[in-house]
Amino acid sequence: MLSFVLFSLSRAWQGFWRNAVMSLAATATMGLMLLMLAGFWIIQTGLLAGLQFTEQKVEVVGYLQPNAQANQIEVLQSRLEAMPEVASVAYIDRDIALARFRASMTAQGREDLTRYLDSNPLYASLEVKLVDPSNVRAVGDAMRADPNIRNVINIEDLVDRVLTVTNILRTAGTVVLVVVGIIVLFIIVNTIRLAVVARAEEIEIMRLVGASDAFIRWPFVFEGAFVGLLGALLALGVLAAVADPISGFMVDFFRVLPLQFGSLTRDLVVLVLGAGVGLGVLGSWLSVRTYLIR
Amino acid sequence: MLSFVLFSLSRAWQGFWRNAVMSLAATATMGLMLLMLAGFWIIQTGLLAGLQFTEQKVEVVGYLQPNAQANQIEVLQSRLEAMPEVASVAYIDRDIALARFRASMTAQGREDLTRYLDSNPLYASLEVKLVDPSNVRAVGDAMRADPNIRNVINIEDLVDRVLTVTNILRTAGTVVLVVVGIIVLFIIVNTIRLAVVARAEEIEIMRLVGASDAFIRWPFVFEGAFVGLLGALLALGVLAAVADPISGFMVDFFRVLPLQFGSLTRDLVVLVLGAGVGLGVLGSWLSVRTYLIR
Amino acid sequence: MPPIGGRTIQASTAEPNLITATPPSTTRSIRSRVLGRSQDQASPERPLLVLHDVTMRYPNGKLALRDVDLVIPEGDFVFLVGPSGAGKSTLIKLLIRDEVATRGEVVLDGQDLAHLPRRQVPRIRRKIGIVFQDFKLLPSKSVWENVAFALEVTGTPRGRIGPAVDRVLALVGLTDQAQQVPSQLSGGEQQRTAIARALVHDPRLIIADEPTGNLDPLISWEILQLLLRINELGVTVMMATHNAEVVTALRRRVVALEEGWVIRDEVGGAYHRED
Amino acid sequence: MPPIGGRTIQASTAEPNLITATPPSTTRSIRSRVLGRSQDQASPERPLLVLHDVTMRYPNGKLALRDVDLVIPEGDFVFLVGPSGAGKSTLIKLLIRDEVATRGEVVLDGQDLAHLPRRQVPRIRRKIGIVFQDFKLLPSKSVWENVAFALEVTGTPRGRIGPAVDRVLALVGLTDQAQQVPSQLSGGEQQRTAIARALVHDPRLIIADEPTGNLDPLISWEILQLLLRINELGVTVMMATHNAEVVTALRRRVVALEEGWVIRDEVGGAYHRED
Ligand SMILES: Nc1ncnc2c1ncn2[C@@H]1O[C@H](COP(=O)(O)OP(=O)(O)OP(=O)(O)O)[C@@H](O)[C@H]1O
Ligand SMILES: Nc1ncnc2c1ncn2[C@@H]1O[C@H](COP(=O)(O)OP(=O)(O)OP(=O)(O)O)[C@@H](O)[C@H]1O
Ligand SMILES: [Mg+2]
Ligand SMILES: [Mg+2]
Repeated sequence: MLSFVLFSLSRAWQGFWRNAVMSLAATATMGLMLLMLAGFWIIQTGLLAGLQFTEQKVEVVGYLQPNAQANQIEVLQSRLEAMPEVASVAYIDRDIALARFRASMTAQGREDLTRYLDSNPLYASLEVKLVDPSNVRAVGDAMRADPNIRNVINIEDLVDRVLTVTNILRTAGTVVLVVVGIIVLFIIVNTIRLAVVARAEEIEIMRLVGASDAFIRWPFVFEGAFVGLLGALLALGVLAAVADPISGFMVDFFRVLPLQFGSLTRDLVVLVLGAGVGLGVLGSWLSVRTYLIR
Repeated sequence: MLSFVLFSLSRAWQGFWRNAVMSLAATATMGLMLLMLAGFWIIQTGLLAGLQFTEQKVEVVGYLQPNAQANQIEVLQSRLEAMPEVASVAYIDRDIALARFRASMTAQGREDLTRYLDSNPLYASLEVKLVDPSNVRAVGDAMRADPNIRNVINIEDLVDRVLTVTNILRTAGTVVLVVVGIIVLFIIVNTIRLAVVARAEEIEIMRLVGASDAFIRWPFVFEGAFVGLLGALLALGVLAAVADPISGFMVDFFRVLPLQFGSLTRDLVVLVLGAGVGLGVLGSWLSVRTYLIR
Repeated sequence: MPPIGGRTIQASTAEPNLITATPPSTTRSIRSRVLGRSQDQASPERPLLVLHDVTMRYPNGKLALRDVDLVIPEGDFVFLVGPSGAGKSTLIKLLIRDEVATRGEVVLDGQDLAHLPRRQVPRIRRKIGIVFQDFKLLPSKSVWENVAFALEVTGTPRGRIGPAVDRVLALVGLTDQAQQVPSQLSGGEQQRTAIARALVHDPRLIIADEPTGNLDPLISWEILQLLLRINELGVTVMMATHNAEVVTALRRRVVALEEGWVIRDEVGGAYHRED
Repeated sequence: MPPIGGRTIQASTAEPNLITATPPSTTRSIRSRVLGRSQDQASPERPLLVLHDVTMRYPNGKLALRDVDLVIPEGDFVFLVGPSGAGKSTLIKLLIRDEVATRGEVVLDGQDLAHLPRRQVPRIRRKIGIVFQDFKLLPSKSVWENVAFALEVTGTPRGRIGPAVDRVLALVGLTDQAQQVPSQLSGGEQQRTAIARALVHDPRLIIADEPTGNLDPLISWEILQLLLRINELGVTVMMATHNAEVVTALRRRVVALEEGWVIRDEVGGAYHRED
C-alpha cells in the first residue's frame, strides 16, 4: 500500500514535469484563482470586523431623575452591569453633560444655545454599552422600568436601521465571496479537466496495456494535488509580498485595529492550501473518472 | 481575401465542434470569468454612483446678519448661483430654521432646549449645494467675504474627511476591478493556451503538409473568437436572468436611483462582448504563435 | 570508409540466454506452464481462445467481422492474414476487449469477454502481450519506461523490473535507445519497443498486429524467430501480418480474413490460397 | 459462404484513366513539365536535389547521418534502403526542412534549405508530396478532408478540390472510407490516406517513407505501379522501404544507408548488396 502511494507520487512528479507547459499553465490558473479567493476572503473578514466595530458603538442612554440619590444610582448601575446583554455602564453627571453639549455644538459650528440660560438645564445620565446591538430593546426596557430613570433616548429605530445596513453589507460580502468561491471551484476543476483531456490518449494506452483504474487514477490525483499545492504556495507568496500594504489598507479603510493578524494569517494559509489541494484532487479525480468509466 | 476569411470561419466552426469537450470547457471558463468581471464592474459602477450621490449632499451653510435686507439677500443669492462651483442656493428663514431644529432634537430623542427661550434665537441662512465637494473652501470664502453673512459653518474639515473616505472607496473599488480584470485576462488566455497545447500535434502536421502560418493561425483565432463570443453570451444570459434582483439590490444598497440602467446595460454588453471576443482572439493568437515561431 | 557490417544485433547474441537469463522463479513458472499445458494442449476441451459466431458492426454501420468462428488451443502459432481492411485488427481488438462484439461469443481462457465485469478487464489484458499496429507507446515515457510499464501494472517488485527490461531491450536491439522517448525513435525502433513491451511480462498469449511492417528483413526474421522460440516454450502466439514470404516459409496455421469473413483456416498454409 | 474475390480494388480499374481523368489544365502542366524537364534531366548541371557533405546530429548526441553526398536529378526514381535506425527518415526530414542539417548543404530545386527564410518553408513543402512513416493524418478530419487539405494549402479553387480528391481516393481504393476519421480506419487505410494526400496536389517530387509497411502485397504492388506511372510523367520519386522483393524486382537506383553512412548508391541495384 505504502509502496503504491510512493510509486504514484513519483509518477505524479514525473507527469507534472513531462507536461511542463500544461502543468505550469494549470498551476498559474490555480494560483491566480486562489489569490482571488484569498483576496475576497480578506476583504470579507475586514468588512465583518469593521461592521462589528461599528455596532459596538451603539449605546443606550438613560437620563436620571434630578432627585436620584448617589447610592440609588450606584445600585442601578451595578444592576445594569450584571445583565448579560450589557458590556459596560458609564455615569455622566450634569457638568460633564453640559461640557459635552457645548463641545458638540461648537464642533458642528452651531450656536451654543445654553449660554442664554442661567442654570444647567441638562440631566445626568447612564450610558450603557451593549454586547450585541440587537439587545437594545431589552436593556432600554430594563432602564425605563427603574423609577430613578427620567427617560431613555429612543434609539431602537436608529439601531434597527444601522443593523439593516450592516446586515445588507454582511450578506452582500458573503454573496460575493460565495459566488467567487463557486467560480474559482469551477475554473480550477475545468482547467484540470483541460489538462487531463489533453492526455486522454495516454490514459487509453495505459488501459490497453492492462493498468488497473487505481494504477492510472492515483498518479493523476497526486498530480492534481501537486498543481493545487504549487498554486496555493504561489498565491500565498504573492499575499505575503503584499501583506504590509494590505494590512495598512485594512486599518485605514475599515478603521479596525483589533483584527488579529495572527489568526487571520493562520486561517488564510489553511483556506488557500486546503482549497488548492482539495480542488486539485477533486478536479483530477473527476476528470480521470470520465476516461476510466467508459 | 474574403474567401480566405470565409474559409477560416468555416474551419473555425468545425474545429470548435470537433474538439467539443475542450471547446465547451474553455467556453465555460470564459463565461464564468466574464460573469465575474461584469459583476465587479456593476458593483464598481454602483459604488461610484453611490459615492457621488453622497458627495452631492455636501452643502455650505452661511448664517445671515439679522439686519440683512431681503433685496441684499437676493443679490447675494444670485451672485452665489452665478459661481461655477455652485449647484444651487436655498434661502432658509428663521421660522423654518427653528422648526427644523426642533424636529432634529426630537428625532434624536434629546430635550428641546428652545422651549426655555422666549424668542427665536436662530438666524436665517443660505444653504449652498456644490457641484464638486472639493470646492467647499472657495465657496465658503466667497460667502465669508460678504458683509451680510454673519458666519459660515466650518465644514471644510468634515468635507475633507468625507472626501478621504470616498476616495479610498473609489480607489479600493478600482484596484479590485483592475486586479480581477488582470486575473480574468490571464485565466482566459491560459485556458485557450491549454486548449491549443492539446492540439499542438495537429498544428505540427499542418505545417509539415505545407500550410502557411496564416492558413493555420486564422482558423484558430476565429475559434478563439467563437469561444469568446459564446462565453460572453453565456455571461450576459446569466446577467439578464439575475438583472432584477441585482437592480433591486443596488437601489437598496447604494440608495441610488439616478443610475441610468439603459446606459449601464449598453456599457455592460459592450464590455462583456468586447472582453470575451478580444481575449479569445488574443489568447489564440499568442498560443498559436508559440507553435508557429519555432 | 563506412564500417560495413559493423552493426551487430544484440538479439542474436542474447539468443542462447533467453532461458538462462530468466530469474529462477520465472523459469520455473514457464517450465511448469509448459508441462502443465502439454496436457491442456492435448485436450481440446479447454482451448485458450474461442470465437463463436462473432459479428462486429462499428457504430458507423461498417461490418468489420461477420460470423467468425475460431478456436485456438493453448500453445498454437497462428498467422492472421488478409488484405487491408479485412478485419484483422478488429478481431484483435475484440480479444483484448478494446471493443465488444455486436453478436456472438468471445471466450478467452474460459471467460466470456462480453460479460466480463469492467474491473476484471485489466487482469485479462495483463495475461496477454500485445503489439499494436500503431505501437501505442506512451509519448512522455522513455523506451525503458514504456517497457517497464507492462511489468509495473502487474505489480512486479521493483527489483525484478530492471533486469527484465534490460534483457528484453537487448533482445530487440534497443539497448542504446533505452532513454529516448518515442518521438526520438525511428519507425522500426518504435515497433521494436512495442514488441519488447509485449514480451517483457512473460504473457501466456502474445498477439502481434503487423509487428514487422517497419522493420528490415533481417530484424523481421529475428523477431519472428524470437516469437517461434517463445511459442516453443508453450506460449500461444497470434500474429497478423502482410509478410507473405514469412507466412509461406513457416507453414504454420493460417487464418485468412476477407471483408470480415474467415475465408480460410488451414494448418501449414501459405500466405496466398494454394489451389 | 463468404464472397471470395468479391473485393475489387478501385485503383486497378481507375488505372488507365490516370491521365484522361486529369482536368485539362493540369494535364497540360504535367505534359509541359515532362517536356521541359527532359532537357533538365539531360543536363546534370541543375539536379532537383543535392546533398553535400551532410551530417545530422540530434540534440541528444545521436549521429543519424554522416557525410552524406547525394545528387538526384529531376525525374529520377530512387529507393532508399537500410536497416532500422540507419537514418532514412532523418534524411527525408532534412529534405522537407523538418530538421536542419548540423553540417553540410541540402539544396532542393536550387534553394539552400539551411538558409531558407522561415516564411518560404511552406512553399517548398507544397512542391513535395510526402508519405510519412507514421502517416501524420489530422485526427479530427475525415479521410476526404485530410486529402483535400493538401490542395487547400496550395490555394486551389474550391471547385477543383472535390473532383481531384475523389479521383485520388478512388486510385488508392478509399472511396468507401472517405467520411471516416483516422481513428476509424485500419492501418492500411491510414497509410493509403497518407499516400493519397501526397499525390493529390500533383507535386514535382514525391517522397514516401515506408509507404507499404501496412499494406498487403497486392495493394503494395498497385501503389508501387502508381508511383512508377507518375514517375514516367516526369515526377521525381524517392521511396524509403524495407520491401526487398520490390526493390530487387524493379532494378532502379538504390541508395543504401547504414548507421548514417551511404554505403551503396547504384543504378539498377537490388535490396541487398550483390557481390
Ligand atoms: N528526434 C530524435 N532525437 C534523437 N535521436 C533520434 C531522433 N530521431 C531519430 N533519432 C535516431 O536517429 C537514428 C536514425 O533514425 P531514422 O528515423 O532516420 O531511422 P530510419 O532509417 O528511418 O529507421 P526505420 O527504418 O526504423 O524507420 C535512430 O537510431 C534514432 O534513434
Ligand atoms: N472505429 C471504427 N469505426 C468504423 N469503422 C472502423 C473502425 N475501425 C475500423 N473500421 C473499419 O473496419 C474495417 C476493418 O478494419 P481493421 O482495422 O480490422 O482492418 P485490418 O484487417 O486490420 O486492415 P489493415 O491490414 O489495413 O490493418 C476497415 O474497413 C475499417 O475502415
Ligand atoms: Mg490492422
Ligand atoms: Mg524511418
